[in-house]
Amino acid sequence: MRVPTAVYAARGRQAQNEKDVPFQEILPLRLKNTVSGKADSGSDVACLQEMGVLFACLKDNEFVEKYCHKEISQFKNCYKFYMDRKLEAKKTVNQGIVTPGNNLNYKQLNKYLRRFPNPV
Amino acid sequence: MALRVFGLNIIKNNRNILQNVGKTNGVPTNQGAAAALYATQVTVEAAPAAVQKQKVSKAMKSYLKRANEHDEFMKTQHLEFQIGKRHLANMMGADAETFTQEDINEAISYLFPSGLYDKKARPTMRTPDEVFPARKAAEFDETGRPFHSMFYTAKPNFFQLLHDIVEETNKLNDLEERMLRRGNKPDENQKLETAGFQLLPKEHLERVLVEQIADIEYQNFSNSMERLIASPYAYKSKAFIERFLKPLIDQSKQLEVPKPKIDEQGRQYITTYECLRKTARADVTVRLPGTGKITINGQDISYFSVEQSKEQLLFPLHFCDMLGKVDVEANVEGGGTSGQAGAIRWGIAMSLRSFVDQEMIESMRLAGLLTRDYRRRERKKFGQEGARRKYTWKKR
Amino acid sequence: MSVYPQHFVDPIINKSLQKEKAHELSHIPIKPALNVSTDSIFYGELKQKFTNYILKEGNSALARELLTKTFEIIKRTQIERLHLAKGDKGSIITDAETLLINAIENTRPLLHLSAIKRGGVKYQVPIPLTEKKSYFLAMKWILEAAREKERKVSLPEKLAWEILDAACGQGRVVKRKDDLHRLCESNRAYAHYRWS
Amino acid sequence: MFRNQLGNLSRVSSQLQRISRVELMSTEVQPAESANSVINEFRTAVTSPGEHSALQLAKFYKIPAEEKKQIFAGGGLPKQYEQQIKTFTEACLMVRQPALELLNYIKNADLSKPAVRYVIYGDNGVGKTLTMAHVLHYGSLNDFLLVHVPWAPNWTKRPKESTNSSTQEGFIDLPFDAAAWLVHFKTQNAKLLQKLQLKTSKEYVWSKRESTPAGATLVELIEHGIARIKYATETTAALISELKLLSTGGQCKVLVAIDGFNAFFHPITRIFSDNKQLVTPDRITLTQPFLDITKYDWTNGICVLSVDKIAMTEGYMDSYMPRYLLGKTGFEHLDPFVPVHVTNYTDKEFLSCINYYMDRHWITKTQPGFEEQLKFMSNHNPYTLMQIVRGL
Repeated sequence: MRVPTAVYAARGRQAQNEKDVPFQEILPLRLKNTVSGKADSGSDVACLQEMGVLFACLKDNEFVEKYCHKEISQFKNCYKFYMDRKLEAKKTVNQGIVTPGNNLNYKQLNKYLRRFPNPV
Repeated sequence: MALRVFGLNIIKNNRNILQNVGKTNGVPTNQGAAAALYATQVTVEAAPAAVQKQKVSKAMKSYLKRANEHDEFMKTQHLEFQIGKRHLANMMGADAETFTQEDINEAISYLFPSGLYDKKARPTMRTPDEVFPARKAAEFDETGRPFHSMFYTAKPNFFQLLHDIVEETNKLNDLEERMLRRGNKPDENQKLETAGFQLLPKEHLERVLVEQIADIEYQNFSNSMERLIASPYAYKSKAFIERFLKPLIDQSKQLEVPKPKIDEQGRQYITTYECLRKTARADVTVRLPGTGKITINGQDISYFSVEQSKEQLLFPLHFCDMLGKVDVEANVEGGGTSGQAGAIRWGIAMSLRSFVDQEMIESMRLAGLLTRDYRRRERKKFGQEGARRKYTWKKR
Repeated sequence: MSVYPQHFVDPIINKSLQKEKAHELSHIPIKPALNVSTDSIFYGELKQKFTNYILKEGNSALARELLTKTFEIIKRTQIERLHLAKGDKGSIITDAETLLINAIENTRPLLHLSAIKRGGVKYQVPIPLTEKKSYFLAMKWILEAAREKERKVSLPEKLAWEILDAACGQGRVVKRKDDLHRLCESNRAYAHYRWS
Repeated sequence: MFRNQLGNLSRVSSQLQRISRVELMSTEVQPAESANSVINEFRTAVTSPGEHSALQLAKFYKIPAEEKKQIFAGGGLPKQYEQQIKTFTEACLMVRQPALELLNYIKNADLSKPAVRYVIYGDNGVGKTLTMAHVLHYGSLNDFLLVHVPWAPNWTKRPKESTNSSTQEGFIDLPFDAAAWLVHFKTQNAKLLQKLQLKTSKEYVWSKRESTPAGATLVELIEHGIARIKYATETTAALISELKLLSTGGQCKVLVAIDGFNAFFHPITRIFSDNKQLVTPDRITLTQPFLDITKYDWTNGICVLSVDKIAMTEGYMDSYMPRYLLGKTGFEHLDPFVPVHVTNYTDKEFLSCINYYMDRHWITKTQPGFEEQLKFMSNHNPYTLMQIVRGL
């Protein structure tokens, strides 16, 4: 429920008078035509979990690889999968090419926002 | 209202004149598959002279002037072409009336023989329509109102094309929806065969649409075309897709295989001349019922002291399992050991083609044995010690 | 192979591999085969790469000769062991190329440390290795170990000893790999600093 | 039947002209080899070269260790072949056509006639030294006195130490090489010298205080040469002249075997005389005795020599033919000699060699069709095959 300004009058300062101090629009009062990519990137540190498991196994087998083949292959596959996905994204998603049906990353969004910019 | 009616029929007869003229001229490029199915007609005829002096817009006036100049130019070109054709017919002693385009080509290649590698670069004499690029017909009537709804996108044909593609894709998606609801699958054996085809390259598409396209627009075109082709019911709109697919040359049938000749002892043999690699040049003869003997410039395989070069000669023979069955004679000069070995290897591979079946030729091609190795020594540049090496940096 | 346009494809020497790709490559032109690659018994993918690492100043004939001598010494030692071995004669491999491959498999590292600057401080962060890089590191270490020798010992001899050691899991190169793994393990805490 | 075939062959070899060579063509079918003498298709159990015949062609036979030690201690097999013997833990030689041909000549040679000289020639790496080794093995088993120079170019190319000869003026003396050769001769013929008890015919005065009396045994002469290295070359000269006299006297049979004989006729050697000039071979004291033993002025002996392209290659030798390698003087020196051509492997020999390598675990890559590849790469040449197979 909005409190009327007159209530604060008793306690002191009067609100500015529009005519004396005209409102200046320092920062544009509208949304930008682009979306920032900071939120998307995040720290894409891959296979942290597998690396931890691998180190644990190596530690208790004194770094003899014969005993932790499973962890090693898991770690390798995870990294390989990560690199493939990154490469594939580089070709399609990061170029802004839209594949219908899944959500868009910031580059694809910007492509459309540029086509329908906010009215000035 | 009368004016409007009058204006309309001018436009109508203007259009049907343009249409029928457009049809006769047809699309200039022979391999371009696009027929005159577009909304805007592609023609070079100007508006008929019988247009009364109406309130003609400035744009139309300037267009008419340009169109008339173009007509004059084309008319003179046609005249000159006819006269030239008659002269040529007389020169060649043939009858001028029945002198077809093939006869002209033969006469020109006879009178002006040229060894240029590229056929397009050789002297030719073709009709003016083929030589001079087609110009767009009037895109607006004399009051200045454009015919095409997408005129103001500056590339009406191109965006019309994109519109058609999306329309086709939506049509196929609805069809797929209906088929799924009814639960039957797309017909497998009618599946569109895209392995041997490639989308029209950019400059080719520009010639078809008679409009200049930007790279990004061409990218959009190929993305949407690929999505259309990828849909399971693509074979339904096969006609539409075929118009934008260019057949790739089938690599395996590319070079015709020479027939082996018979030598005096009755053995089949093939000689491949001009086997080149780096600066080496070799002539290689392969004789079929042989014992695996190899002679290079009169010496046996020990002509090559480097083991890697001997291995190179072994590669094609072992690949086609002809090691003990074929005799090879090669005389090679110029170049170094690896250049000469590469030349002979290529020679042996090319000669073996006539002794092995088609499937082995294809696997030899996939192994890279039949491709000529163009790599040459990179030239030395001034200001550098060699092709790449720079002079040592001296402080003082 | 910069002479060839973009759409040319690398050749495939192995016949079984060819069968899989035959259909899609039937319309695509193929680059020529290198003058090093053949399909004979003298050619091995890893062997060729190892020869290239031995190569100095473009003298590929010498590099190849050194590797042949190394294989010869490996074979001689293995055959002598074979004759001396009383019991299990089967376990001794006399094929030098398989021994080289085993040696490289045993010395391939999984991850490596790379310095990443975070807040003005350089941290040694363990990063996983791609397959190509791990093969390269294994071969480079073996060669480095072989080149740390006195003058009177020949390279093939020392290389042969290194390969034999590495193939059966001991020796300097395997130790170097384990040290790297230990170091990575000790820096485990900084793992999430990657690509800050 | 076997007997009479040998008979007519000896008649042929006696009026043997210079060039005519008899191809050993066994027309009738030989009796099948007895079961125990064939181990498998590339080995034979017949270890004594005397009985080798066309049946054992292209098969490996084993030389017993002590015989190998006795004959080839001082050299005679190529260095790489020695290494291979050590790795394969057995000394095996392949029975080949030129060796059989030579053995056949020697068996049928009429020792009363002057010594016949056989010259082995062929391309690089075809097996000349191994053919000579095969003959040497035969010689030592059939109590021939072996006068064997393992590799003549050693003396002219890399002498151990060269001094001026005290007796002949302007000549070069190779005392160490001579002493080494005497040791080699002693080891090879130790048993035979013991048995025959050969005596020196005349008295040799080395210096004022030393001399060997007339009736001394050859062994003493050799011992003296080895002890007093200064006079080693004269002792070899004396020994060889004694051998010639004894063999013409019929007391012993002599087999001379010199590998790389054309080194003695090469225009220059690598030895510098005092006035810094390259010495010609005939001015080396050690070559003199070996030149006159290869003359035909003595009997009851056989000379087997080999000429080699790589013997003295100061320049590039463009052919391996004896006339070219020996030069004019060498050719006239050896004039009535029987050339024996050694060629590359035949297909049968090639396959048996590969089987032998596989049996000794030396070839481990046996994908199908590898023989064809090896045949193509090595061009049937034994040496190149050995070089290629090292890396497999």
